[in-house]
Amino acid sequence: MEVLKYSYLDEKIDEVKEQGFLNYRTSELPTWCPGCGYFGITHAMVQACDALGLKNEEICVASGIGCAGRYPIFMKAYGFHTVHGRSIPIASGIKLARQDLTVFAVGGDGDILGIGGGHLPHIARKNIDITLFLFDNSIYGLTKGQTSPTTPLSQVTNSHSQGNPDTPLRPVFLALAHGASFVARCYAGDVEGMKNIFTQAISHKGFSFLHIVSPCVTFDKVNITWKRLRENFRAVPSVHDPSDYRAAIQMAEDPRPIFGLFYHDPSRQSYQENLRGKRSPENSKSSER
Amino acid sequence: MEVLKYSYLDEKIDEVKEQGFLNYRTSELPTWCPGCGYFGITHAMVQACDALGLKNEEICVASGIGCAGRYPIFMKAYGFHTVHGRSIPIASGIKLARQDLTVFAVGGDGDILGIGGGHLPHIARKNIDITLFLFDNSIYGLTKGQTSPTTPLSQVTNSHSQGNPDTPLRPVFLALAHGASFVARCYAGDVEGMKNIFTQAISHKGFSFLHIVSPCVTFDKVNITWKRLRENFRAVPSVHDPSDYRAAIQMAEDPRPIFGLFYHDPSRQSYQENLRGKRSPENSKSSER
Amino acid sequence: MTNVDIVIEICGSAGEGTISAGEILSRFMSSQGFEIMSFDSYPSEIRGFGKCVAHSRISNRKILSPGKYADILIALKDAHSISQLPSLRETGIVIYDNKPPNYLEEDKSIAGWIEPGMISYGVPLLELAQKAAGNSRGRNMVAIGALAALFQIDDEAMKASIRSRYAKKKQIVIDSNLNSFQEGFEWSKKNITKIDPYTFRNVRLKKSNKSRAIINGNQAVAQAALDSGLHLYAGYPITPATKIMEILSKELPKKGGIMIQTEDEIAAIGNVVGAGFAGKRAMTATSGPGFSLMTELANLAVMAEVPAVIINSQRGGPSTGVPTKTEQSDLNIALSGGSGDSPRIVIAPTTVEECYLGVSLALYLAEKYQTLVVVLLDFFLSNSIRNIPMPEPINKKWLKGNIAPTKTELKDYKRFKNTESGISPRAIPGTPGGMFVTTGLEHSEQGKPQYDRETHHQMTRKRFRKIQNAINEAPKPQWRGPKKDISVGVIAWGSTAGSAQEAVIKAQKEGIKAALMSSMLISPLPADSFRKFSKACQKILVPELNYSGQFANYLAPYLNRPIERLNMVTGLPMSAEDILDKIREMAN
Amino acid sequence: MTNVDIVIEICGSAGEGTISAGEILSRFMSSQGFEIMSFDSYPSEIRGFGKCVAHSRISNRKILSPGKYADILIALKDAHSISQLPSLRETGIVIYDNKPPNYLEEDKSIAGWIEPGMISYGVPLLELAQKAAGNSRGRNMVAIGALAALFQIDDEAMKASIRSRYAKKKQIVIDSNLNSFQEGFEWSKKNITKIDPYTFRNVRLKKSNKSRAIINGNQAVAQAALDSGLHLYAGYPITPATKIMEILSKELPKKGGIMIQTEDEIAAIGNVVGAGFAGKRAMTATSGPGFSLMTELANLAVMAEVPAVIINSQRGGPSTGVPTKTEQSDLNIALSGGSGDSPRIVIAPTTVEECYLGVSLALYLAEKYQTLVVVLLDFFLSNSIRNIPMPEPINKKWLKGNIAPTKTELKDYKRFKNTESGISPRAIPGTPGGMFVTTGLEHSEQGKPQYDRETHHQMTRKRFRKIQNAINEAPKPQWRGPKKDISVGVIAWGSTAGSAQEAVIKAQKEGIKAALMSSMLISPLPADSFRKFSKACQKILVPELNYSGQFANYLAPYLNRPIERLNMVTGLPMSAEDILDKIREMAN
Ligand SMILES: Cc1ncc(C[n+]2csc(CCOP(=O)(O)OP(=O)(O)O)c2C)c(N)n1
Ligand SMILES: Cc1ncc(C[n+]2csc(CCOP(=O)(O)OP(=O)(O)O)c2C)c(N)n1
Ligand code: SF4
Ligand code: SF4
Ligand SMILES: [Mg+2]
Ligand SMILES: [Mg+2]
Repeated sequence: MEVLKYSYLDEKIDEVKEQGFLNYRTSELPTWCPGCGYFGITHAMVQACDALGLKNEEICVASGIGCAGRYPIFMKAYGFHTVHGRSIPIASGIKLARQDLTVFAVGGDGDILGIGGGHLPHIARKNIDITLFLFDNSIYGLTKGQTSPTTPLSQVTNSHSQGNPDTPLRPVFLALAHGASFVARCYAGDVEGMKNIFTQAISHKGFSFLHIVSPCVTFDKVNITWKRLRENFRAVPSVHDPSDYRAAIQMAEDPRPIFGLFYHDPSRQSYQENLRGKRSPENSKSSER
Repeated sequence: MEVLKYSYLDEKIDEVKEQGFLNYRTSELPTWCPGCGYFGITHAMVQACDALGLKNEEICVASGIGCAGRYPIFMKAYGFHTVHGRSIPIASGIKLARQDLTVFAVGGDGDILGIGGGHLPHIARKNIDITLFLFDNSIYGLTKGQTSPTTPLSQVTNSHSQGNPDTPLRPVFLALAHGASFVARCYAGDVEGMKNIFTQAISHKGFSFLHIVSPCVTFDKVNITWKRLRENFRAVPSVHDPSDYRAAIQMAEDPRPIFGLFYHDPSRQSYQENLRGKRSPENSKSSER
Repeated sequence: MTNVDIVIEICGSAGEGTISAGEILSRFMSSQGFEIMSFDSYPSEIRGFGKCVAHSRISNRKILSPGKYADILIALKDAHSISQLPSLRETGIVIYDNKPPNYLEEDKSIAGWIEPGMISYGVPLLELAQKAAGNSRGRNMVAIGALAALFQIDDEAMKASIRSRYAKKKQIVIDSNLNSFQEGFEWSKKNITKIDPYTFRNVRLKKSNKSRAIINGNQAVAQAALDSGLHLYAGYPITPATKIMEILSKELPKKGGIMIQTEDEIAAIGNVVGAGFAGKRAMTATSGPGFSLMTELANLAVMAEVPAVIINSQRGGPSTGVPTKTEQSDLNIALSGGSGDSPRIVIAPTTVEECYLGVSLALYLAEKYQTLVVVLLDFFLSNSIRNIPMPEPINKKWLKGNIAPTKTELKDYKRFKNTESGISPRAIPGTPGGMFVTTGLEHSEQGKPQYDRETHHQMTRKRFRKIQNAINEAPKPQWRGPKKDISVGVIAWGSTAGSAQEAVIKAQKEGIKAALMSSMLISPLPADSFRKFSKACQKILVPELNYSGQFANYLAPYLNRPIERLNMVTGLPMSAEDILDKIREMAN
Repeated sequence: MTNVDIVIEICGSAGEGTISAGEILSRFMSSQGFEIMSFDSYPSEIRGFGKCVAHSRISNRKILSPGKYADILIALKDAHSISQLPSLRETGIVIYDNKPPNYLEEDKSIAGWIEPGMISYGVPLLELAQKAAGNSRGRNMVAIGALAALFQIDDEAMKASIRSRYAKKKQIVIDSNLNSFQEGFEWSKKNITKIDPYTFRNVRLKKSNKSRAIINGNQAVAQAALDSGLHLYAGYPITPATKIMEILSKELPKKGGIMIQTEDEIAAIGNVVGAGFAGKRAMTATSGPGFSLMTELANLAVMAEVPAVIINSQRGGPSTGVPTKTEQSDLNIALSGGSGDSPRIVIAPTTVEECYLGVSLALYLAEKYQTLVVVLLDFFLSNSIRNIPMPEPINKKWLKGNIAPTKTELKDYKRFKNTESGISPRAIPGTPGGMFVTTGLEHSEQGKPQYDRETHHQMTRKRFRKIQNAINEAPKPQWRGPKKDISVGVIAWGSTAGSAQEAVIKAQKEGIKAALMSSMLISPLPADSFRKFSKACQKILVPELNYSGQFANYLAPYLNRPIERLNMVTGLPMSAEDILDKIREMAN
């Protein structure tokens, strides 16, 4: 695992070109700050598409608004930079219309967990076959450094000069609680690791939730920094069985950051399979009453 | 536990009058169908207010739209029948303005988990001191019998004549995952049990989540019926320690319906305590990174 | 042979079978060859004892409006029916429950409220129902029986109708309904001396009418969507639009389409915009509160040039408002809901037939013009039941709207090329070499975010310009009546147009030079037609079911002249009589 | 003694210190006693190399508009500055980086683009910066030094300003900025022969100006809220409104209030409506996309008669649009966003002072009239920096608005009593005996849901009627210029009014009988004043920063006459010159 190597991709453009991944990049230079974690994510996405041999024209990327939301502008595919918080419903609409397409939804922590938070439970339980890339920098980047739903308690931000009073949400735990069928956490500094998980997530037939922890070098100098992430990085233990829901839940509760594949239920039917009548009684994580 | 005794309160109006609980009722006759579970909930709410000796004018009830949303019209208090899905933000606004008031939010399963689902995580993590009564009949009652976020898989409804294709959400599990500090499940047929839990919930300083399972006798003749609920009723084991978060989570995962107090963290600071600077480092259920 | 044009109202409490009695009556009359226009009003609570009214106009000639006054009122519940009396013609007929005295509460019997000039027939509805089936439930059928006896309706044919209505029920239900009918019929034949002139016998009826389908506006919408290649319906329940979703949930999968019920209206329009982007026809239906929530994403469709259709069936507003009453007060947000300058196409059908036409047109225009199309219905149109002939099968041309880029265009592909028409060739995902990004930000011809002054100015113009041509594709505005020297020119829209037409015809009969202008296409406005009409009129009247005169305000900058307004917000459709009164006043 | 009225623009890439150089310049000029109006434009990306322009108008007399043409352009980045040249006066001055040839790319040097008539001064910005501090960062300060040398600005005073700007930084930062300034100053003194007439010396300045606070529209909004008893601010970040939240997050708690950052705009307006119901002053601030999302709950405030204030700072639309550019295209949804007929109060401040006034007024009117008040700012007003005197402390009367029920009224309390004024006494939760329920459904005087025709009609009228009196409480519309025989009457609103005023003054100087009408209160419209003005005018012009002429359309039904429009959607404020051109054209 090499950290930061591709974090400022465009300075490495020749190197990348040699590797051939530019197939999936447009000529637009990302408008992200040098050192932003999003460069690494981009690089891993490109590599995963390459590994899967996806055709550019069969990829659709829908994103929200934010630094993360800019992603489709830099990817050679059909891209839809939508409005704040709505990448999930738009991506769902695309997939419902066109099963033949590979559909990604991209958004920041504000986008997916704040304004768009109401959509997450429902795409998870419906199990619509899209891959959600949550670019989580624990801050509102594009609007210049306000508290987000994952900003650590007491962190000083531009909207909370006295420190954030709100307990942050736990994205992986939520995705599991909502019944997502593929749940993983990635680290933006680990391109190889991301590539592997992205490849699995994209291949998964059903909703895949990717919580990608990524530093905002401009608006968070304290908490989610490259340095601290590197120091605290812990991988999901190799003994963990991704089909073990309860174990996944327990890991998600762990206060220390764990990266890797938490949960994968390959047998669960996707929304469209369901509609086509292949409904099975066990096709439900619903436990109540 | 006596089932159905108060389920059609207005036929028992004299009886109720004798008991004195009419203090908290307006002269409006509820427009609910005879046999609707909401009558029992109403009766328990009234008893809980009575048990706590709340002054009518210091109670504020904000509700959404739906059969459940009608509740404030029948309660002698300051009532706000708002719009669909927004009882939580409105109730929060009331409490943020006026700490001296006792504030209830009331809504149906569509209201709180469907259209209003985006608000739940945030009031839970902010721990604003209101009591949320989720009247869950697993159906859209007022709009005449469409699928709701808790309708069981494959149930035939007016919007899914071929059966509901969507895995239902698990309200108690979600509330726990969001970090709510008081979480319980009640049964609309058990007025005494509801009264007890409501009393504790209202007394809790912080956000209380009450998942109340209630049959819609008009639009669900099959799944969430009085008969089936009565037969399957199981109480939270008396050995359960409500401060044990992990145990609460495990119970919430149990596929059989369990009723009672799941989780209670009396030490967690409410939003307003937090703002007043009494911030403690442990004041967080946030486990990730 | 006589002509018939009779309005019957059945009035009772929720749960008394008021609405189903109305339905049986309408279906029967239709099967006999009458033309019908029926409309129910009911409270928005599921139970409770709110007032229900089943209103039917029955005629052997073309019906343009529901009719303001009833000729016959069937009072199933006295308390509610008393408050319905003002809607009864001065010489109208009341059929009421002649209850034994011990059932009567003071002042609550309608018998004491009937004005001189009206005719009342007391029938012991409750008693007969109890006799027929042992309970009070059959009162509605007893009343229908009395109606049949009094107005010479063929009882056997009516019984067949009742039988088919309850065909799926248990035999005992069928029997008790039939028995109740029979009791009412026989008792009335024997005991009532008819002293009114109304009859349904000896009417000249068109055979062809008999086989007409009975359909309301919501059904017409759903049918149009099914016939027009809809692939995705995404929706969230809300009165009065829910039924569209319920129908499509059954029917769309049969055609390979998908109906998805979403968590809220935002997700619904999100799904629609996503599917539109992906190249499939998609729509949602809602009412005011849901429409409000959709405006942000609706404007994304405008900005990103993605097809999207929203059916908005208006109800009383603002906020939750009056969910089960009709109103035309969402025109403002249809025209400009959401932030910024966001041109879109707005279609307002004026009849149930036009609900069908309008939705097919909407799906076509959205695809071709790559933008948002709003179709405005209202509670009345959604629920107004007609047995009209369905319009011709959809215009074939309307089934394919998208203009794909050519090979040459794909070479240096500009998804948002600022063409003369404003329409840019649109590549559908999956098209090799057509990759582009679209965004809700202002953007260059390539789709790249761009904020300079020229781009925003030019692209704004493009978005406004491109929809102009829709004027030439939509049905022309209707100008009815004289072409010049008009004394009162009525401009009406949506469901009010029918009443306005009836009013204009009546005014003309009274010698007033009145004319009507109406257009199903509201935006872009076929301004030339309206200006021409305006020039031919001494006075202009815009009647509409809202308080602030939203359509009149919309017309003002086009017409630059004083406009008289007739605004009503009572929850009821506007009647021809209301408009006629105003025309008379203005003509003086 | 001379008069000065100079516009300076500094143009560079994001991250080159363009904006901070502008800020230093403005603060300095203010401290010297000049009046300033400054305004920055920048891309909406955090990084990237987008174009930034710091624009300042500096004068010893009253400034009404930002000025269309720059007199002096400081080019920090040639590529961007070339595209800025069209904004430079024909006889303007360019100060540019006289780079050594090896740094030059073909066609990218601004020197080759300067038109005859313009004056250019090349200064080796990069070289001097490197000399001063060893890196390129100080180029902005070198340029400021050159400016000071060329236009006779007191260098010591300017250095004091730089020092105080960076007071909180490390000494090395302060020093390198000062050194860079010094290098620029000295080099220019020595090497440049001044051939232009501009100077800042010997100007008659008011002493009192020196101590004026420097404030932009957003700061004025926040200050007004703090001074007017705001208890709760609930908000969600969005350009250009975010700053209001950030200020209140710091300042409100000091006054015992609460700032809460919500999960979205729906929750924000929900919190505001809740707090309003509970009897406290509350508001939120947003921009178009967020405002769209708020419209459903905003209309609940209208229907349920609950005070709520929304500040909407407009940016380019539709959809995400042009987040960092100015526009006036949210008027439509301010007036009628959300479903149904929903009357509300709309206030559009025309200056930074009026931002203060408008927000205090809004909080008062919302409380007194128990309804929604929308305050429309725009990107320009939010960010336009002035050193104007703050308005008098708030009108004391405005600090208390609620009318509580009397003891007698509480006996048979009708929360929604249909009084003559339309305002009903409002009990605040906690008041014994005042319990009521309010609802977004239509309701009776008691607040009970009620759907009959009379109730909806009467209550709709009540809601429209009650806000009418706000006309008498808001500042009167401003009529500037002649009172009759006006040849061109300009009606302007919001931030465009300042430019319109300047244009009208200039037109008058040219002998054109021009006049201006503007009103901070947009809804209810002080229609009488507008009608009177209209009657006095031969022609009417409505200039506004939107494409569809939203204000002109809004006026049309009141004025019933043709209205000339001037619409611009370039993202820039409208200039006096643009309006003047149009006035001239119309006067011919
Ligand atoms: C409806 C709406 N509200 C607010 C905004 C302003 N806005 C743009 S991006 C953003 C948040 C960005 O944060 P996040 O989603 O975490 O993305 P990041 O920039 O951190 O990648 C906000 C609030 C908007 N564009 N639309
Ligand atoms: C924005 C909006 N969308 C839809 C509706 C229509 N509507 C009213 S109640 C309701 C759902 C009711 O279901 P639930 O919340 O479960 O309450 P219940 O009636 O079952 O108690 C819906 C969809 C509305 N009033 N507003
Ligand atoms: S602001 Fe933060 S998230 Fe946005 S581009 Fe810069 S470093 Fe990345
Ligand atoms: S429809 Fe269902 S939830 Fe509504 S009142 Fe009737 S029984 Fe209760
Ligand atoms: Mg973020
Ligand atoms: Mg429900």
